[in-house]
Parts: sequence; structure tokens; C-alpha cells
Amino acid sequence: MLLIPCPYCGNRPEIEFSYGGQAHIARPPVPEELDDDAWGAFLYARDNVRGPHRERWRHLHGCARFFNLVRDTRTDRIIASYRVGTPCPRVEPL
Amino acid sequence: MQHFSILSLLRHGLRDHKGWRPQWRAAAPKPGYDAVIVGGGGHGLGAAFYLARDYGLRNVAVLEKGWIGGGNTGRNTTIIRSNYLFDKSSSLYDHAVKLWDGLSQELNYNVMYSRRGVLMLAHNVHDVQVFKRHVHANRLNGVDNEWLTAEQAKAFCPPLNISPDVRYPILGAALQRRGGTARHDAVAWGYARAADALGVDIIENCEVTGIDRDISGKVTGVQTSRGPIACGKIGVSAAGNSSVVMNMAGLRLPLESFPLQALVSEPVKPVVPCVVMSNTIHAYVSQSDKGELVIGAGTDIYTSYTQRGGLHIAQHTLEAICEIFPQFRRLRMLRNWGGIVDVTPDRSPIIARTPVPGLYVNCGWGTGGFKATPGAAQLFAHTIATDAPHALNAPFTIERFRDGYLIDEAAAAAVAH
Amino acid sequence: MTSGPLSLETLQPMTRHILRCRERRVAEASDLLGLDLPRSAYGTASHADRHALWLGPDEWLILAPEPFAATADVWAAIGASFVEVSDRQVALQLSGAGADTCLAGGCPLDLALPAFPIGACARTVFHKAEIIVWRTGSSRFQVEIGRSFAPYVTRLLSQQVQRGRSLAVPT
Amino acid sequence: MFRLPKRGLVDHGAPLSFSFDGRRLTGLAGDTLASALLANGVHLTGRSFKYHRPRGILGAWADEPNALVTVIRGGGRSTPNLPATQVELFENLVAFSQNREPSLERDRWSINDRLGRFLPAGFYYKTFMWPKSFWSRVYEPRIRAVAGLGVAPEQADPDRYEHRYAHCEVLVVGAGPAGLSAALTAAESGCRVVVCDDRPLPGGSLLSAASATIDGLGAREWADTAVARLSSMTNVTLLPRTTAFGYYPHNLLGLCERLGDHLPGEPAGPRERLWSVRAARVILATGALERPLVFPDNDRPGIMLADAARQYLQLHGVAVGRRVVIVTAHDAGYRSAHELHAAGIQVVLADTRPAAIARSTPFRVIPDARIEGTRGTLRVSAITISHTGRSERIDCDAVLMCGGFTPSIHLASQSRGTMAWDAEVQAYVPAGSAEAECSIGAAAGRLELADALADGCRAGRDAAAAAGFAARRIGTPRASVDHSVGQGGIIGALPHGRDPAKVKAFVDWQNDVTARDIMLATREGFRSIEHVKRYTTTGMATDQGKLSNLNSLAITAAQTGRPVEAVGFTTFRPPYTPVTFGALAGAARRDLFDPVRQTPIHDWAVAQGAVFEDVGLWKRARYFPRASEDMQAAVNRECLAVRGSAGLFDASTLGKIEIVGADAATFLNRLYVNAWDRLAIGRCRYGVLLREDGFILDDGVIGRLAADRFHATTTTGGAARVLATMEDYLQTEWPDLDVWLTSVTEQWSVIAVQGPHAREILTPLVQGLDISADAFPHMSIGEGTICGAALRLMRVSFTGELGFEVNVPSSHGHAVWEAIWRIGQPLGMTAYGTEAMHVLRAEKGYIIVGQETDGTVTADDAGLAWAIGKTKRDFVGKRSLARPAMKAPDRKQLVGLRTLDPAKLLEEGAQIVGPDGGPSLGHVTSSYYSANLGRSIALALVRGGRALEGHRLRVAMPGGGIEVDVTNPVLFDPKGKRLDG
Ligand SMILES: Cc1cc2nc3c(=O)[nH]c(=O)nc-3n(C[C@H](O)[C@H](O)[C@H](O)COP(=O)(O)OP(=O)(O)OC[C@H]3O[C@@H](n4cnc5c(N)ncnc54)[C@H](O)[C@@H]3O)c2cc1C
Ligand SMILES: NC(=O)c1ccc[n+]([C@@H]2O[C@H](COP(=O)([O-])OP(=O)(O)OC[C@H]3O[C@@H](n4cnc5c(N)ncnc54)[C@H](O)[C@@H]3O)[C@@H](O)[C@H]2O)c1
Ligand SMILES: Cc1cc2nc3c(=O)[nH]c(=O)nc-3n(C[C@H](O)[C@H](O)[C@H](O)COP(=O)(O)O)c2cc1C
Ligand SMILES: [Zn+2]
Repeated sequence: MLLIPCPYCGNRPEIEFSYGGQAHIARPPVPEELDDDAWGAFLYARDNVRGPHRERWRHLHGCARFFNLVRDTRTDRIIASYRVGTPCPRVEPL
Repeated sequence: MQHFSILSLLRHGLRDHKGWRPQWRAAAPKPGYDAVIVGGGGHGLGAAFYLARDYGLRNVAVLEKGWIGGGNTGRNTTIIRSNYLFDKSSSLYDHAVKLWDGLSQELNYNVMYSRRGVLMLAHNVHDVQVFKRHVHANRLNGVDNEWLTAEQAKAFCPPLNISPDVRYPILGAALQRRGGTARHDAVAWGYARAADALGVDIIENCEVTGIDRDISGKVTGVQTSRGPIACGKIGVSAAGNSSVVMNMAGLRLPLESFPLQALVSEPVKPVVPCVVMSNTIHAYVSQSDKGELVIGAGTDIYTSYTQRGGLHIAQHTLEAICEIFPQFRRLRMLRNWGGIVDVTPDRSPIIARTPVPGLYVNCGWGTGGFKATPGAAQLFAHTIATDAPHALNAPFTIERFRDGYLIDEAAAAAVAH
Repeated sequence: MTSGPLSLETLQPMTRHILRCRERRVAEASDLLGLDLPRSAYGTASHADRHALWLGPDEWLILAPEPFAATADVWAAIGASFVEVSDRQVALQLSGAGADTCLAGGCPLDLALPAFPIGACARTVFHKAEIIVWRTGSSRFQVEIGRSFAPYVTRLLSQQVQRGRSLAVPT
Repeated sequence: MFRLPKRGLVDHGAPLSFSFDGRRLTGLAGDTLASALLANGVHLTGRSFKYHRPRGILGAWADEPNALVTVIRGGGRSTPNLPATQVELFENLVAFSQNREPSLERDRWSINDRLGRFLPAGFYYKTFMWPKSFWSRVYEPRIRAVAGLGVAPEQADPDRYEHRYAHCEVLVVGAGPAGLSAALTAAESGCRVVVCDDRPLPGGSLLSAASATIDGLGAREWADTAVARLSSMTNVTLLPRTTAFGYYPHNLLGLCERLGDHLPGEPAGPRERLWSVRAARVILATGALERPLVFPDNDRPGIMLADAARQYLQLHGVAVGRRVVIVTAHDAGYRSAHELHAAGIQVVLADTRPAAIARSTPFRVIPDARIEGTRGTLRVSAITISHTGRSERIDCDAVLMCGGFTPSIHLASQSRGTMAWDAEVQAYVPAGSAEAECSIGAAAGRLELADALADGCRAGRDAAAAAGFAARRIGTPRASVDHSVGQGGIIGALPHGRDPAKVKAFVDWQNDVTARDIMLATREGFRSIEHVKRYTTTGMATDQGKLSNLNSLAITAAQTGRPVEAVGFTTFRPPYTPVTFGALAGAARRDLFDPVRQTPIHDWAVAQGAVFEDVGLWKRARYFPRASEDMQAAVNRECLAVRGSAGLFDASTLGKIEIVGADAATFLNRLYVNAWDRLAIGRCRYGVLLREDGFILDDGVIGRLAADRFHATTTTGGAARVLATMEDYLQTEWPDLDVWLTSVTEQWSVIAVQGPHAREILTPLVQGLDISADAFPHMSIGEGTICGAALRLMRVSFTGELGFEVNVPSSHGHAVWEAIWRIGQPLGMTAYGTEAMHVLRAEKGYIIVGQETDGTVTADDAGLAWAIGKTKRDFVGKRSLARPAMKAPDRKQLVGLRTLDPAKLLEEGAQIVGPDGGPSLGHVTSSYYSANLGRSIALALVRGGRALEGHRLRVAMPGGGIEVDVTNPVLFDPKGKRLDG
């Protein structure tokens, strides 16, 4: 059970959270302008990186806020935690 | 290839087994191959075997970053069944089940395919509806699957607790009698040995780190931890690591890799005669031929490549096991491990050509690809060799995610309203 | 400070509202409520019998013995949402020596006094139910539970309480 | 017999009676089952897994591979596979040996031992393939029949288990000298310390350190003082009998505390407690395990670890034999020899090292000794040792072995710390940390007592400091020992003069893996240690290779011509020692397995004899049988009553969300397929919500209470999902919108009053709201009061009848229900359950999300295209509807099915095919007998179904097909006239 630093609440146990997949995949403002390839990629294609992964979490059973983490998927070490709408902190290549 | 049989075992026994030779050569990479398979799991080794045996492609190497069978092939709960809902899926999986049936003889390696039956428990009215839908759909396709009442389920699997006095009583079950288990390691080793005998190089400790392409975009080779290897075709069967490998060719796939855990109990005398699955409360159990209860847990909620997961996942799993089998509460967990499963949005696999010429992928098997091993391997070999899918894997493309032709087995088991 | 024997009781019904509004409206909302809304995690504020529990940066649980006068329009005027949830949840009070240990049977938070002082509150989980814990004394907690989850939480907690009582060494 | 007076930590004045395999024996308080058996001269305690060879007690604690027993306490309390070395003795303990038939002494499966040469590692991969059909009919059943060790209990376990979360600054695992000094030092700083040790008493190796002193105190005394000090500190939690079994990410450790098993009788409290401890820092002081030696016939009962024998002596006052031969490759063997000798046991020490260090010993030392074999069937009786060119047989009743010590790096490795090969210790030791942890003392390869104490003080101080607590300086305790642990050690198989292919020199005792099995594996090309493990099963037994792993590693290395450190080691996984399922499952059983959610009207339904169904976590009344009615009869009656008079239905489980804010309508517009701007205040609309991929996620009625306030309902199962989806879009996609969501599912109890008399029944009760047909038409929402409670009334119908949904605060739900019931009764109103609800809505062709839809169904497929706001440029899921698959002409569409035989009921899930068969065209989603229509009805999803209306198809069934006509899904009152009563 990971210990997740919520930007609002501080460190809290994973079971209070839900996971939201890769971060920074914004919904296209005008979806109809996208062709099927681009729309399909928006819906389904994911980086699924082995390494620092920028991802969405929600502190579901806590402050209920969505926020982002950078977590190294090779170790599960959490590198950064930041609020929705703020830019991803620079992550040094590991 | 040294032939395996009771006689050879006795003969070698009399010579203190000094005469056995390696089951496969510890091959070193050659400068080039006609085709290279990335990933020495059951799917990759099997694909190499079928390429060599059925498609005459013998200048083939399987590149494995660690030891063969060390991926999900070596860490899964080995449940085999084909009673999937959609025609496309059930025919794909049933193709594999048919191949399982003769696999030991085909490979001359006992993979211990055990047709002990897979019992899937229904705990609420919605489950009953969904399972009956499966039973009807399967029957129409000639795939065996039958509906059992709770009492019939208990007769088939006596330790089941069918008392109504539990949180989620068992209302009935779907049974696939041809379903069962197989010995996971033997599958990898059996394919390796048979492929090796046909000339395939099985190269362990060889991690693919890059994919080389010419200006037209076509693949020309791979970079590996043991140097570059030229090849005309690359088949990627890297399971949890598929995204990582495909990224090397600039492809982003509809995949996410999650930790999936399993555990075994200490060995006990035979007590669970078949495979028991409960999707509703997340419990999967069978008993190995050695006596441990082999128990599948759920995935962790986040993606990870660590091959482990949280304690609470194992706890939830054992809650469910003890609910169905309250008499197992005093048994003890012996070992708990994790694997990385590559999950597609529709929980169905991809066995297909890719937009990169010469690059083929077999991935997205998620939590359920062991059962498909022989079938997937054979269809993948077909796709690589002929540069075109077989009818059975034709629907399992990458493009279905663009066009919307999903084969949504997960949704098919939709949660109750 | 002495703490009495472990006990678990259901609290009387009370008026509950969920207040949601943006950061910049907190001052106005505080005025309307007559208390200073807490602005950070674990925060609570009380004035007389009225309490505000921080649930999130834009969400508070407001507790009071009586219904409120302010109408929906008043809240709308400051761009806030004020929704009555009096019956959505019920409250238990867990008190006595070892109350924190009882909660630790299913609540993953660090409930030691330095980490979770008197007055602290948090939405969290207890076994498989969501709860809000609010420390109202060094060994007294108010636990807010979704109505239909209350029997579940109550049973688990009372098991702990019974066991805690049987362990209590007479002093 | 073998008990030495006045020795050990046992209470010589407190005899305990116990039985083993039916034999009554006596032990002492403080014994383990193993020490008590040894005290009675019993070594033979088990049979091995594969060859069924007689086996004795090998170790003294968690490393025991042989002496597994089943302890039976009655009443479902039967526990297989417990190492006798870890079973604490209590009065009337009943234990049985395992894996033997009929008895330990005479086991008919010992035939396997004689066939052993034909059953090498992995033999089953090579055979049992012919004839093919024999595998499932003959071979596998027989293999399975002999599998396993103990027998699983047959009755449900009556014991309780519980769980606890804990937090601390410092968690110390292991309470030996290293752990105790670490805990003391850390605790003095005031930080929270948890110390656990898996043994009954804290103290670790100190408990058996007879001759060591610390700060002038005897080692045990020092340990007692340390424990007393720790116990007195409120910031310390000291947990004996508690195994740290798993090291999980972010410094979460799983601990299992055993509370009941050492006590006689039924446990008063829980049997075990599972701790999830989150620690700022972890100190691993888990000690080291003695390594056995791999020599021919090293598995006879009476052959055991030297330090285990020493512990039996010092902890339990038990002599494991009278004439023992100690085979050692490490100086520590001398310590054991000295202590045993001093206790009056006859000792010969065989040192396998070439030039045994000249020592003046009071016992005989054979240097440069090679072990050629042992004798004895049920107990070792002699050992053959060759040295200085001659072979000597020494009669003995026990053989003790010491190959050195293996640091217990299990947890450190589980934490993903790195390990380095330590040539001196001949083992892997922790080298780098992945978590905030460190290993100290013997666990770090520092085997001397003084080092352990020094490590502990330093680690305790550092850990406290890292957690922000200034440690008070405590001087490092000074240790003195008679015999230092010393040096030496060997891994791998010992050399001997026999044909290695012929001898049985065991590496993994329990799984019967011999050195030659490992050689065979490497010969067959299994070079990776992971392959060797899996091919031979070495290290896979219940002790998980605690004794065997390093030896198998060394043999593999030697066979493949690599240095040991190039071979690596197999992955350490939880648990360190096996953990009870029950402890992991905790309190979750029966109605505590998952919360049981009940509505405010539940008790009323129970009183009426309702039959319930599970929907998610909810219990919903399915039907209300009267007298001897079966479900069909009850449902028929309920359905007829609703359409004939009125019905009362508990819809409280529906999800409800209050959506408030200036942008609420905009938000709904973006989310739902429908158009919401023009929904007037006081009106409701049926909304459909898609996933971004275009498939139906949920549906529900949404009413507008004010310009900026909506009351949205969701399906029962979809409530949490819909709220989460809404929050997701609000917080991450459209944070600019001024909208707030509040879940009010449980705030409002919902009572559906449906049927021609609905208005008549409600009118007398409702106040402050005109519910006449004109003032309150279909799809209205309004507020008022009812029975003194706040009322949110919706005029909606899921039955096709005139209908209302009465929302009242949950605390009033029951009372309002009763009030409506009282008024409705004389009018023939009946309560109906979910089953009748399903029938009634199916008669109307209304879908149920999750039944007509399954995540592959679009709004158009379900016949809901009319709901889509035609002029909307976008809503969630819209773009996906333009993909090729969504426009395919053969999509499955919702239709009605009419069986030719009106009495014939289709089966839900049944497949639909063409009139002449062929592939599946779709399936029956809902099927019921409709009492109102006097016939069966069904809904189905059929390929291109809408165009097939009027056509005949077949429903494929085992006994042949059932002919059906495709119809419009609306089967009852197609014009909707009844909505107005
Ligand atoms: C705990 C668990 C339980 C499961 N239970 C079941 C079940 O009961 N039934 C079922 O049908 N399925 C089950 N599965 C799924 C099943 O195990 C997999 O779908 C299947 O084994 C995949 O086989 P594979 O050969 O494709 O992959 P793998 O066996 O994972 O092989 C892929 C190989 O690729 C190698 N590789 C990766 N990257 C590289 C690279 N860059 N270079 C070289 N090599 C590389 C890996 O090391 C690995 O050996 C389970 C999975 C897990 C983890
Ligand atoms: N086998 C031996 O007896 C042996 C070997 C080498 C050194 N020594 C001596 O041991 C001392 C070293 O002290 P130390 O403190 O490092 O070790 P220790 O052996 O004294 O203490 C370790 C303690 O940790 C417990 N333990 C191990 N794993 C555990 C787990 N996962 N959960 C809970 N408890 C666990 C053990 O049962 C033991 O009680 C020195 O005095 C040295 O001379 C003893
Ligand atoms: C079907 C199956 C049965 C297993 N049985 C055992 C067993 O009896 N004993 C054991 O120690 N491990 C057993 N394992 C687990 C392996 O030891 C190992 O944990 C697993 O293959 C994952 O590899 P890893 O832990 O080395 O990463 C089994 C694994 C599988 C897939
Ligand atoms: Zn938070």
C-alpha cells in the first residue's frame, strides 16, 4: 500500500485514493475536429512508461481532489506531487 | 533432441542420468536472423516453434532479457478455459484449448494440461444472467460450458460453501469441463526444447534495447544488451513490457501495465478438485499437482513494472477465498508474488501487424493470456510468416481501437446496475 | 488527563450541511456561518454548537444542533453550494482509553495525538466504509458514517470496544 | 530421558502432558513441541515430500523443513504443516505427523525412495505422455493423490482474527542484542518504537547465550533488563510472537502476531492479529540462520543443525543425544561442542577444514574430515568419516552440522535493497537501501555479539535522529563471550569419496532435492538459478529455502563454472514464514465481508416477508411472497396490482446527486447526451450519460429545482461511478465552471408510488404542493412536505403508470412509507419488489443499464437516440459515435421478442439466430412472464434488429429452437396513455 503525498492533505495511504491513469491527456476542445486516428489515440493510446510516470490520482476518501504524481514505475518511488492546473515539476532523468 | 519417455527415463536412470544433454542450447547471438522474437515467454517461444515447424522459418532467434519463462508465463495461476462471451474471443481461446489437448505429445514434453474443469461462481441475479448468456453463446459456437445449480456445483467441488448464510451466497455456476490448468514452466521449457531442436536460437540474458529501421521505415534489426542483431522481421511478445519495446519503434499502444499478484498456500492433500473462480468477489483458486492452493489476486490500481504489489490486495483475495471456503482459514500463505500484465481497454489481446513494416506484435493478454499460449503462438507465427493475420486473429488488430470494433469481454461481464 | 472506560454511542440527530465553494469565497461563507472556516487539511472550527470540518479545499461539513436560517439563495449569491445532508450520515462517539486503538483496527490514519491532535478531522476509511473521523477529545472521537454503512462500522467498532474493555486493567 | 535438570528457560516444576501420533508424552512449560519430543528421545517426526524418507527435527525455529505436524484442537481448529520447532507446548496439545501411511515408522510410500533413481528432478516432464488419454485418467489422479503434506481442515475455523494499523518512527524487527539495543537507543529519544520478534520471548540469541555477559550482566539477564525497560516506556510497543513477514513499498511492513496458539483451550480473543505498520525508518535485526552441510545421507533422523542442538540445550535443557558427532566447517561448531560437552554429552568434532585450528579442546577433534555417509534407518546410528587417508565409522545417536551462518536478508531483499556477496561470511549481505531501512548485527553479516550491540546503538540513534528526535547518548554495552562466533563456513556440497551421481546428499530436505538433482538440472541446461529452483523445486518448500538456498546456489555455480556471485539468488518474496489466511482475511466474514447496505424501509420489508437480492452492496426487496406464493405468483400479483390499482416500491438505493451552481445546466449539457438549457424549473428529464468511448455509462432522471440547482438520479450500482465521472470532468477538464456536486443518495429515501390510484393516495398526504394533473404533469419535480417531513416529489414513471417518486429525508422514510401504505391498502395497493419493477418496465420497453446494456451498447443501439440533443456540437462520448463501428449497419439494436407460444418463456442470455439457424444475431436481455399481457415477453439486442421488426427468428436452445417474432420493444400501452392515470 503506497504512501501517497496528496498536495492538499500530505502523506496518506493508498487505499484512500483512486487512480486515474496517465496525466496531461487533455480532452480536445473540439473533438469533432479530430480524425479517427487522433481521437482513437486520445481515447486509448498511453505512454505506459517504465520510469518516471506522470499520472492522475484522486484522493477519493480524503479531500476528494484530483491531482498528479510523478512516480517511477520501476520502483514505485514517488518523485513529485502537484495540483491539477499547475505544471509538472521538472523531473531529472534518473 | 533426446526423446523423453518412460523408457528413456529408465534407461538414463540406470546410468545415473549422466547422459542427459541440455534441453536447449545456450545459444549466443548470430549477426543476423530472418526473424527475431522479442520475449521468451510461452507466447514467444511458441511462436518461434511454429515458425520453424509450420512455416519453414528456421533462422529464428528468441531474445529474452532474463531467463525464459521468467515473465508472466512463470508466474501465473495457469487457468485454462475458452468460455468467453464473444464469438471472436471464444473461437480464439478455443483454438488454444484444442491445441493444449495434444501439446505434451507434440512437444514430447509433459506440460501437464489438466482438464479438471473450471467452475465460475455466480453470486447474484446479475451474475446468473451474465453466465447463462455465456453458456448459450458458447453452446452455439460448440464451446462447452454448462450451467450448474449451487447443489450441482457443490457436487462437482465438494469443499464449496453453498450456505445461503454468507455475504454473497453461491447461486449457481458455469462449468467448462475442458477447462483446467497446465504446468506453466513446462510450457516455456517444452517449447524452447522443441524450437531449439528445429534450429531456433534461444538467447537468454539478451535485452532488446532498440529497434532499427531503414529510411522506408521497415525494420532491419534490433539493438540488444548483447550487441546488434540484424533481422527482417521482429515479433514482439513481451507481455508487461510490450509498451516499452514498441516505443522503441515509435509506437504508442493502447496498453497499461499493472501489477497482478498471486499466492500459494502450503501444500495440503488434495482438497480442491477443479478450478474455482469468482469474478464477483475476486477469488481464483486451484490446487497444484504438488498440493499448494494456487490463488490469483487482483491487480493493484496503479501501473507499475515492479512485479510486486500491496499487502491489502492479498488480504482482499484471502477474504474472498475464506468466504467461499471457510474451512481454509487456518491454511497459510507460503509465497506471494507479482507479475506485470499489459491490459488493453477492451481486455482483449492484439495479435497483429503494426504500422511499422516488418514489426508484429502479440500483446494485451492482460490477466488471461496463459490459456491462449499455444493458440496465440501459432496465430502469431502465421501472422509473421505470411504478413497477414489468420482468420481467427484478424479481428484482434490495433486499428480496432481507432475504428471502435472493440471486443469488450470486460464490459460483457458488466457490473450490476 | 484521565479517560473513562471505552464506550461507543450513537449521537443524537443533528443538522448537517455540505458547503462547497471556491477559495475566494471562504471569507463570505465564514461570515454567513459565523465561524472561521478552516482552510487546511485536518482543520476544524467551532463556534458555540456549530462546527465546520474541513473535508477538502472546497468542501466542509457543517454541523449544528438546529437547522440553519440562511436559505439557498443566500448561498447562491456568494457562489456557494449549501446542501443539507442531515440524514445522509449518522454519528458515533467513541471514547475512553484505547479509543484510538479501536479505530486503528480499520482506519489507516496515524491517530496519535501529535499527528492527529484534538480538533483534527479527516475523511478516510474504516475497513470497507468511508468515514469522517473527528477528534473531540484526547480519547474521544466523533465518527461520521454514511447511513447505510453505519451498522457495518458499528459492529466492527463494538467488537473492538468489547475486546478493549475486557483487556482494560483495573487501576 | 534427555532432559537435563535445572537447565534452560523451561519450568522444570511444570510438566505438561501432550500427545504425538496418539502417544502420550510429557514436556515442560516453556518447551516447543520439538524440544519436548527431543526430551523424550523422539527425533523421527516426519516423512519427506517425494521419497517419504524418515526425517527428524533439523532446526530449532523458523528454518525447520522436516518436522511438520498437524495440531488438532477440536471444533474445526485443525492446523496442518506447523513446524514442531515453532509450536509452543501447552497442556494436552495434540499433534500428528503427516505425509505417512499408515505410520511414521512404516510408510508404504517409502517405496518411492527405492525407486528414487528413476524419479530425479523434473522426471514428470519426461514421462506420463503415453498413451495420451492416460494422463487425465490415470497418471494425474495418482500424482495428485500422493501430493501435499498435511490435510486441510474440513470444518470452518471458529477462531477470530483481527487487523490493526500502526505508525511509528522506528520499527525494529528482531529483538536479539542488535534489535534490543537499537530499540532502547531509539526509544530513549522519545520517538515511537515498535519492536517485534517472532519468538515467544524477546532476546534472540541472548536467550541461549549461556556464557556471554553484557555490561557485567549475564546475557539473558541483560536481555531481561532491556525488555523490562522497553516494556515500561509508553512510546514503545513490544510485540513478542510477532513475525514481520513482508516488506511492502513505502515502508509498510506486515506483521503477524500470534495470540492464541500457545494457550490451551479456546482463545478468549483473536487467535492472531495482523499489523500493517507504516514506519518512518525500519531497522532489520533479524539475525542469521545456521547453514546445514550437504554430505551423503545427511537426512537421517538425529541429524540436525549444531546451533539448534545448542539452543535445545540452553533454552530447553534438552540433550539431543548422548553421543554426538559435530561436523563443522565453521568455528561456531566449536562453541556448540564446548557447550554440549560441558553438559555431559559425549562429543566428537569433525572439522571439514584442512587445517583445523589447533585448539585445546576437552573433546576429540578430527581435522580435514570428509563425510562419506551415515547409517541408521529411523535414527542415525553412525557416521563414516575419512581423514588422513583412512575411513572411520563412529557410532553416535546424533550428528550435528554447522556450515556457517546465512544472514537473514529476507526483508531487506523484499524491500528491494541491493545485496553484495560477502566472501568472508560466504553469503549475501545488504549493501544498499531502496527504502528508509538498514540491517544490523548478524542480519548484516556482523556475527559477533559486540558488533551487534554496537550496530544497534548506532542504528537506533540514527533512526531517531532521522525522524527528528535527538537521542540521549547511551554508551554501547560492553560484551564478553567465552567463544566468539569466529570464522569459516562453506557452501555447496562437501567433497566425499563416493560417486556423486549415486549418493543422496540433501540440499532441500522437505522437497527432497539432492545435490545430484541440481547437477542434473545444470546438465540439462538449466543454468539460471531461477531455472534450477523451478526444475528441481529447491527452495520452494514451506521453509522457502532458508537452509537450502545458498547450498544450491554454490552447487549450481560449481557446476556451471561460475563464481557464486555471478549466479545471483532467487527472489525473496513475502511471507518470511507462512501466514495464516485467516489473519490476512481478518474480521471480514459473512456480513462483515462487505458492508450490507439497507434502506430505511428494509425492516418493514423484512417484516412483510420480502425476499431480497444483492445489488452491489445493497439489499433490495425482490418480491413479497404471501402465504405459499412462489416468486412467479408473487410477481404476477404485484404487477397486476400496480397496473390495476397502485404499487409501492422502495427506490431508496437510487443514486442521487445535487448539482448546484450558476453553470450547472452548462455542465449537464457537456456531460449528458440531452439538452438541458431549456429544461424549465420544476421539470424533469430522462438523461443518458455516455463514456467518452460512446457507450452507455448510466442513465437517470434529472429534475431542475432552481435555475442553478438540479437533482440528478443515477442507477443504484452507478451512483459512485457517475459522481466520480462528474467530479473528474469538473476538476480536471472544466475547472472554470461554477458547479458543485453533493451526493445525497442517503439523504433521501425514495418511495415510488405507481399506478392509477397513485395520485389519489398521495394527495391527502402531500402539503405545500399541488399535485393535480394540470399543476403537476408527468415529469414534474416540486418541493413541499409530507407527514411533516421535507418532500421532494418527482412525477416520474418507470412502470408506464401514473407515478410519483416521493423523496423524504431518510430518517422519515419508514414513517412516510407506512403512512402511504395505510392510505393505499384499502385501494388495493401492494408493495412490489425489484422483480415486478423489472417486468413492468420491460412491458414498456424501458432499458436497465447493465441488463439491456453491457458496455458495448450506444444510446442509439438501445433505442434512445431520441434523447440526444440534436443541436449539440459536443457532449461526452459524441465524437466516438462517429467512428466506423458505431455507424455499422449490423449493430445490435434493442427489440421486443414475441414467442409464438405465449406460454413459452425465453431464457435470459439465450442466443438469437436466423430462421434457419446460423451464427448468433444477438441475445435475449430480459424475459418475463407478463401477467398484465397474459403472455411471455422479452427484450433482446439483435443485429440490425429494428429493420427486422415483423420478421421471424429463432432462439437457439439445447432442445432445438424457439420461434419468435421481432417486435417493437414497447409491448404495453404503446401510446403512453396510462401515464396520466
Ligand atoms: C499473477 C498472474 C496470474 C495470471 N493468471 C492467469 C491465468 O490463470 N490464466 C491465464 O490464462 N493467464 C493468466 N495470467 C496471464 C498470463 O500469465 C500471461 O498473459 C501470459 O503468460 C503471457 O505470456 P507471454 O509469453 O506473452 O509473456 P511472458 O511470459 O511475460 O513473456 C514475455 C517475456 O518478454 C521478456 N521481455 C520483455 N521485454 C524484453 C526486452 N526488451 N528484451 C527481451 N525480452 C524482453 C520478458 O522478460 C518475458 O520473459 C496471469 C498473469 C499473472 C501475472
Ligand atoms: N544462529 C545463531 O545463533 C547465531 C549466529 C551468528 C551469530 N549469533 C549471535 O547472534 C548475535 C547477533 O545478534 P542479532 O541481534 O543480530 O541476532 P539474533 O539472532 O540474536 O536475533 C534475531 C532475532 O530476530 C528474530 N527474527 C528473525 N526474523 C524475524 C522476522 N522476520 N520477524 C520477527 N522476528 C524475526 C529471530 O527469531 C531472533 O529472535 C550475536 O550475539 C552473535 O554472536 C548467533
Ligand atoms: C502455479 C504456480 C505454483 C507455484 N508453487 C510454488 C510453490 O509450491 N512453492 C513456492 O515457493 N513457490 C511457488 N510458486 C511461486 C514461485 O516460487 C515464484 O514466486 C513465481 O514463479 C514468481 O517468481 P518470483 O517470485 O521469482 O518473481 C508457484 C508459482 C506458480 C505460478
Ligand atoms: Zn487529499
